[in-house]
Amino acid sequence: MIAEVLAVACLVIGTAFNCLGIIGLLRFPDVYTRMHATTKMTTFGSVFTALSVIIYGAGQFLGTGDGQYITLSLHTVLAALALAVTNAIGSHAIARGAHRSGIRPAQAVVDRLGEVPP
Amino acid sequence: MKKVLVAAIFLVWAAGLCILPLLLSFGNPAATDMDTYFLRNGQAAAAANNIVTSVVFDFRGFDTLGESVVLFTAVTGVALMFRARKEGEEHEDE
Amino acid sequence: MRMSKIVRTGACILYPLIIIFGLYVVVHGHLTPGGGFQGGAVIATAAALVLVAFSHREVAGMVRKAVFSAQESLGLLLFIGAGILGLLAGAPFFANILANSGLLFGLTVPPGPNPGELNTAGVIPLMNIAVGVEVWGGLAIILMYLFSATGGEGT
Amino acid sequence: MTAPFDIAVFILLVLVCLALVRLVLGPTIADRAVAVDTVNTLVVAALILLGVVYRQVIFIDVAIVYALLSFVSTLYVAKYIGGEL
Amino acid sequence: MIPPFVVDNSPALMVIVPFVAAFIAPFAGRAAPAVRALVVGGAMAITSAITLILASDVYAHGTRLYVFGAQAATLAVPPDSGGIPVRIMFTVDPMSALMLVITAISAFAVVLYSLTSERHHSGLGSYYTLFLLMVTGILGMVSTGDIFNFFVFLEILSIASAGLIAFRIDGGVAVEAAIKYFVLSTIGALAILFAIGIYYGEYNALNMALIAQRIQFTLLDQLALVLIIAALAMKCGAVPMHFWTPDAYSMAPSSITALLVVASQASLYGLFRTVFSLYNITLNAACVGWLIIILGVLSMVVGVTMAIPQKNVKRLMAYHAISQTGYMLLGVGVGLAVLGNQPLLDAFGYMAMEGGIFHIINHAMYKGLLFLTAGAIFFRIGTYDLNRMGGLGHSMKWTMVFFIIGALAIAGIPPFNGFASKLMIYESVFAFNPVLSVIAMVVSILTLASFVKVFHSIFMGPVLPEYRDVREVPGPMLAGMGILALVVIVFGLFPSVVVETLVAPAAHALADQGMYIAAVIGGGA
Amino acid sequence: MYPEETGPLSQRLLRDSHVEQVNDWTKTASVRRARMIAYLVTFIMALLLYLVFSAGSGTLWLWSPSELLAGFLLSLLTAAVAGKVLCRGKDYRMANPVRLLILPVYIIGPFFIEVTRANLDVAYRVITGKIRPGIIRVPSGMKTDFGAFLLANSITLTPGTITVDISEETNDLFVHNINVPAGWETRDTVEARELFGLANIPAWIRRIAE
Amino acid sequence: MDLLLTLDTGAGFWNPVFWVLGAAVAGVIALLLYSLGEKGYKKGTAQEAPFLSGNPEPEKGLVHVRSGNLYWGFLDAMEGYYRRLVPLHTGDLHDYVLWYMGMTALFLVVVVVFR
Amino acid sequence: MVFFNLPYVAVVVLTLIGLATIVLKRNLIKIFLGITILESAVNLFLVSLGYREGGIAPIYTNAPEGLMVLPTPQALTLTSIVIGVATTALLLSFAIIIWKKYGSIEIGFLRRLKE
Amino acid sequence: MIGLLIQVAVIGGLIASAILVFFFRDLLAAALAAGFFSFLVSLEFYILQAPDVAISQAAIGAGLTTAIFIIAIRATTRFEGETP
Repeated sequence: MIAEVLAVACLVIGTAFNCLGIIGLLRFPDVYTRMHATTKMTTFGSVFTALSVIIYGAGQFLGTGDGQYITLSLHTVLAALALAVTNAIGSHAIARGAHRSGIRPAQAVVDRLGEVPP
Repeated sequence: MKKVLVAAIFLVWAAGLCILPLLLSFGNPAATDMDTYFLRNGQAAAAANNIVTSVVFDFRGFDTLGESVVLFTAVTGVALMFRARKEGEEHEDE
Repeated sequence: MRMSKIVRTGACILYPLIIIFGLYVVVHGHLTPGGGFQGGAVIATAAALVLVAFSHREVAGMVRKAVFSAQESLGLLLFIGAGILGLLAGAPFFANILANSGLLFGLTVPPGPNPGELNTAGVIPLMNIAVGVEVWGGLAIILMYLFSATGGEGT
Repeated sequence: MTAPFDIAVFILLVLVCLALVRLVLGPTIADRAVAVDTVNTLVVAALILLGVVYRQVIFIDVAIVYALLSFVSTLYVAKYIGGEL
Repeated sequence: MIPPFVVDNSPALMVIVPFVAAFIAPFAGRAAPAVRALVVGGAMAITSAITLILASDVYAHGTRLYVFGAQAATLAVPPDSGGIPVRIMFTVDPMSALMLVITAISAFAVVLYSLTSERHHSGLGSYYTLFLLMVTGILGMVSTGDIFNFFVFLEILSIASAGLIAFRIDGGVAVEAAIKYFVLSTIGALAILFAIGIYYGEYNALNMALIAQRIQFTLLDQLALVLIIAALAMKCGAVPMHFWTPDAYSMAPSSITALLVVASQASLYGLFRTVFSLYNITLNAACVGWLIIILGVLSMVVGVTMAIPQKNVKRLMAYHAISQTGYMLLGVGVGLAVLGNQPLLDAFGYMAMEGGIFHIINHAMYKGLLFLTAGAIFFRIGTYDLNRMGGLGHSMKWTMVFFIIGALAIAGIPPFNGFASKLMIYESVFAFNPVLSVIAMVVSILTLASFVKVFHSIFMGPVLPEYRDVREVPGPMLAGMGILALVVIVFGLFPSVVVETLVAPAAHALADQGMYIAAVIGGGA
Repeated sequence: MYPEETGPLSQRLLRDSHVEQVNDWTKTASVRRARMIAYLVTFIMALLLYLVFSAGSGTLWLWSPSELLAGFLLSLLTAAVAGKVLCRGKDYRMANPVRLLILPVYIIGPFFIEVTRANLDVAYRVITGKIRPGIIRVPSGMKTDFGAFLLANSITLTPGTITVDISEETNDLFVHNINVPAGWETRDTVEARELFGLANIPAWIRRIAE
Repeated sequence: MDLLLTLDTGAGFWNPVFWVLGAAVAGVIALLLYSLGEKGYKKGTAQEAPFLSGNPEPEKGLVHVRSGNLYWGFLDAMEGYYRRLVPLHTGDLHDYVLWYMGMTALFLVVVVVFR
Repeated sequence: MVFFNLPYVAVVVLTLIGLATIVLKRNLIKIFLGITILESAVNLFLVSLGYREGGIAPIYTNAPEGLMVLPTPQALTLTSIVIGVATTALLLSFAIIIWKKYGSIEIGFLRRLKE
Repeated sequence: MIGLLIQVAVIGGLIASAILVFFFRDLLAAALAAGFFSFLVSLEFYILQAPDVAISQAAIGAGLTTAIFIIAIRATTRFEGETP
């Protein structure tokens, strides 16, 4: 019972962060700030939804003792980890590519990378 | 003229394909006897939990061989395209 | 040209992980979703990852065309050999003679779920592995050939 | 008890459709790549939740494949726009 | 003499042998080119032998079934399945056997020829691999009894052909032809897959005999029929969709072009199989029959008239191939148009179908021969341009003889095989509709005129100064052409034997749907 | 853009040992030991991962025997294929199990707190739209690739900052900051510690990776 | 024998024996004519050079008739037909695909209307 | 009623979009993208043919028992997907060669073969 | 009911992204849209209870095909109507 409440709570948090991420994607002025909003907030949100699944699986396991819920939780953990690592690398790669292709950050107060000679 | 023809062709295609959602009902196949056989015998005959795999590799294994060969053929074709050319090989033009 | 150090390190770390996951998908083909094609495609994506992260010169030592090409033919020969196995036993081509025979891969299973019993299903695991090896080699070699056309240093 | 998961999946899919707007508008290719990357993340979350909805443990494998592989295409795009491919 | 193991498993061995050879061919070439030639030539010879064994067995004992993966090779319907075939099977009836014979002869001659003609090119490992796969694709297409398996072999054939058409990548034009061919054939294959999905959704069956037993010709079936016959007519080069044919035929290496002719006949086979075995009398035979007849007439006329102004010899021959395809469509279309009417069928329908089917085998032989001679000429002088040829008859005597044989055969001049089949088509079509027969004769005359021009341009006249030291092509190439020429002459001299033994059973097997269903399911329609 | 890595001869040989240029004289004991360790690390990693994947296959907690055998064989295969890629002749510090044990602690503990805090911050900025972006230079102080990788990913996953680029020689990070605090735009470099609020992330990473 | 070799189509028949005999007779006649002409021919005399009204003999390559020149009359007579037909072969992939799709559409209409 | 046949509606729309991309766009790579869309449409069609209302995936697991969806279309779709990637790879390599030789991948330039 | 809504969302996205593939003049953007399309197709397969096909489509359609397209765009040209 507690597990289910916790799971739903995590689900709500995750979905809310995902919504915020998408709003940021639509609102922010340039690619870097959009990336701030999306790649990390949606990662965070998705990890939270995964967390809710993990908690749900753990609760079910404790309730029923069925081995498949362990598999569910472990696989979800792996999916969440893979998501976090790949998203971090991917967003870094996009940011680097964008900067190399000549997109300068909008409204920037400082751009140290632009000063480095290529 | 050509635009009208293209539009007409697309209209006929659209009309013809619209038969699908009108006549085939989704989620309720008309006949299922072959698949019932697979679902009933798949695990016992092929000893595989995944009935799709037992269909792919046992009941329709020959198709799968063909499919692998398609991939092999495509790889060979790509290799043929990017092969190294010999010096003085005869050219064939038009 | 190669990508930044972060991507390279990440690719190095993810490469074996993706490979082992692909192999997991391959050998569990008859128990869970997946199989030779899916697993082979996953492993080929690992090769694509290494190809994109490193420069042509560095990649030349990690993945080799000849190896992939041999893998491809070997996988297909293994696959067709698994089919010929039936022919040799007096059954038609592609007969699953190993299933329920009690030999290796030939355990008789009760109906219902049986997770973790990899040595069932007769020739299906063999064929899965063969197709996995073949698709791994095939897709990776397609990528390598296409890469050699991008005008950079030759692979 | 899977109703909340179901609703969450629906919300995530609506968000996917919203991300499509950025794919349309995105002035540069990098914006579009960011949109696609976001969609990957959301779809993985949706797949995990759907796995619970359908009560199938094995469906999570699909999500792992997604999470591991979708970023490869992102890397290709990034390498292209960085002018390094 | 022949071990029973081979006879029993010949449908499977027919596919296994070229596959295995194709998989090891790229590596065989690493050791030495001679090893590769041995592997490829040996594999092709074995395949041809097995195919002929299978065909003779089918002609002797009736339709052969080979069920892949069943407990016994002929066990089409498992006992506990409720009377339906569930596995993939090869259903080799006399019509399939006829196509198998054609493929075996043609492919063997072509491989003999191309082992020499392509000697100086790079990428030969891939070339032979694709060649073997292409032959296997044709063999599988014509012998399969499962409609999805048909699609898979069609794709093998398309991809291998596309790769081979683009073999000479230097000019880029060959690649252009390959793109055109491949885009069209991919769209066609997807249309076929769509139709397969429709059959599956309606009848939950993929076996052709089972579909044939259950088919009802609803609106969905009409859609599927249209998708299939349009795609296959496009792939065999019927006229309003023939545009890819001259491009691909003229740009492929000549030996491949000879095989592409067989491939287009295999598509034609698929078309006939769909119309006759799958639908048979459930469809409005007159309507679809007339559709095919009109396609055939258009192909004949447009093909031959477009051939006349051509200056590229292979392009010209490609247009003639379209024109000859029209004859087959005409003959079999007439047979289809009278399908439901037994007296008319007996009067001239079977004759027309026999003519059309006989023309398939004749066309594959003499058109293959003609393309091989064009390739031989190119092998020596390096051009296909008719304006730059002349006087080659002095130096390439054997090639000239083979060309004459092929040209006379295609024009329907008596001692050669084209005459026999054309005669059958003329007479039976005359009974059906005299106008069509007259058109066919006129087309035949134009064909002869066109080939007189080609013959004059290539072989007659004084020796051109730049071709003074041209020699005859090497022996293996001549042997390849010689096989086909021999077949042309033998078929021409003894047409009644061929018709009695090969063609008539094929035509009856095609027209008799009940026999086909009974052979597979056992019950009969 | 960047020059190829240089280094002592032995290191370069180690790094390029897969290029089939290994002559007899380089096959010293140390090289062989390094390779052995590389394969071992890959093997253990793959085996662990495989066991996680196939957990629950047997009765309740255990693995079925066939799974264990398959895991062993497949890990060997993975090691043979990917051993040269995972450890490119550089560092085997991560072979130390203690470091591997710290990693989950780090992820669940300080890192998660940091991410949560910063996510709330960015949520606030998304809603209000108050941003002050800029790219700053952060000397990472990491000597190994893995350390730089971990730090850069930590920075990227912490909302508000994103690693745009990394200097190949000095491992300096260029960090895009959504809200550059006042005064930072004039500073030449900013210490990595200052990017994080509560926990000392660089110190943790140094403990793990170096 | 006769039965084996005769292809009877109902209205006519085809027997290779007659044709072989006819070809043999024609060959004999041709051989006779050929041997008649040989008698007066002598090598190395003016008989070898063609008589061209005193003009010099052209180079062998120049007397070759180009294939484009053959049948110009036929092509000229059929010009209206060719003017319509040849431009259809545009070499454009779109036209190829459109023809295919158009024919499919036409078939669909025909088959559905006349079923 | 038609409204609930949503996947089929999607199949029809996607097929038309794919065909339109093939026929109306003049860039080779765009045409190939159209072909992939067409392939996906056909795959979707096949898979949705086998769906049964409330069915579960055709895999015996610990999940609650129930009606299983039909396995054959999924097997066919697997084949079709691999064939699709093979086709795409070969087509793209053709396009690259065309770019090298012709300097353009617009359809209008691919017209050396005509008439 | 909620299942139907999910279907509507996925299919709406599917059709929208296919239309985007049609309209983008930038081939790279079109390839990205095709990748997007592949994700959604895979999701649809998943919803139609075909996990095997979903994995296959995810690995091949979304991962490799996009990569191959991008390599091909790099080797040829990025914008429609471009000639050297």
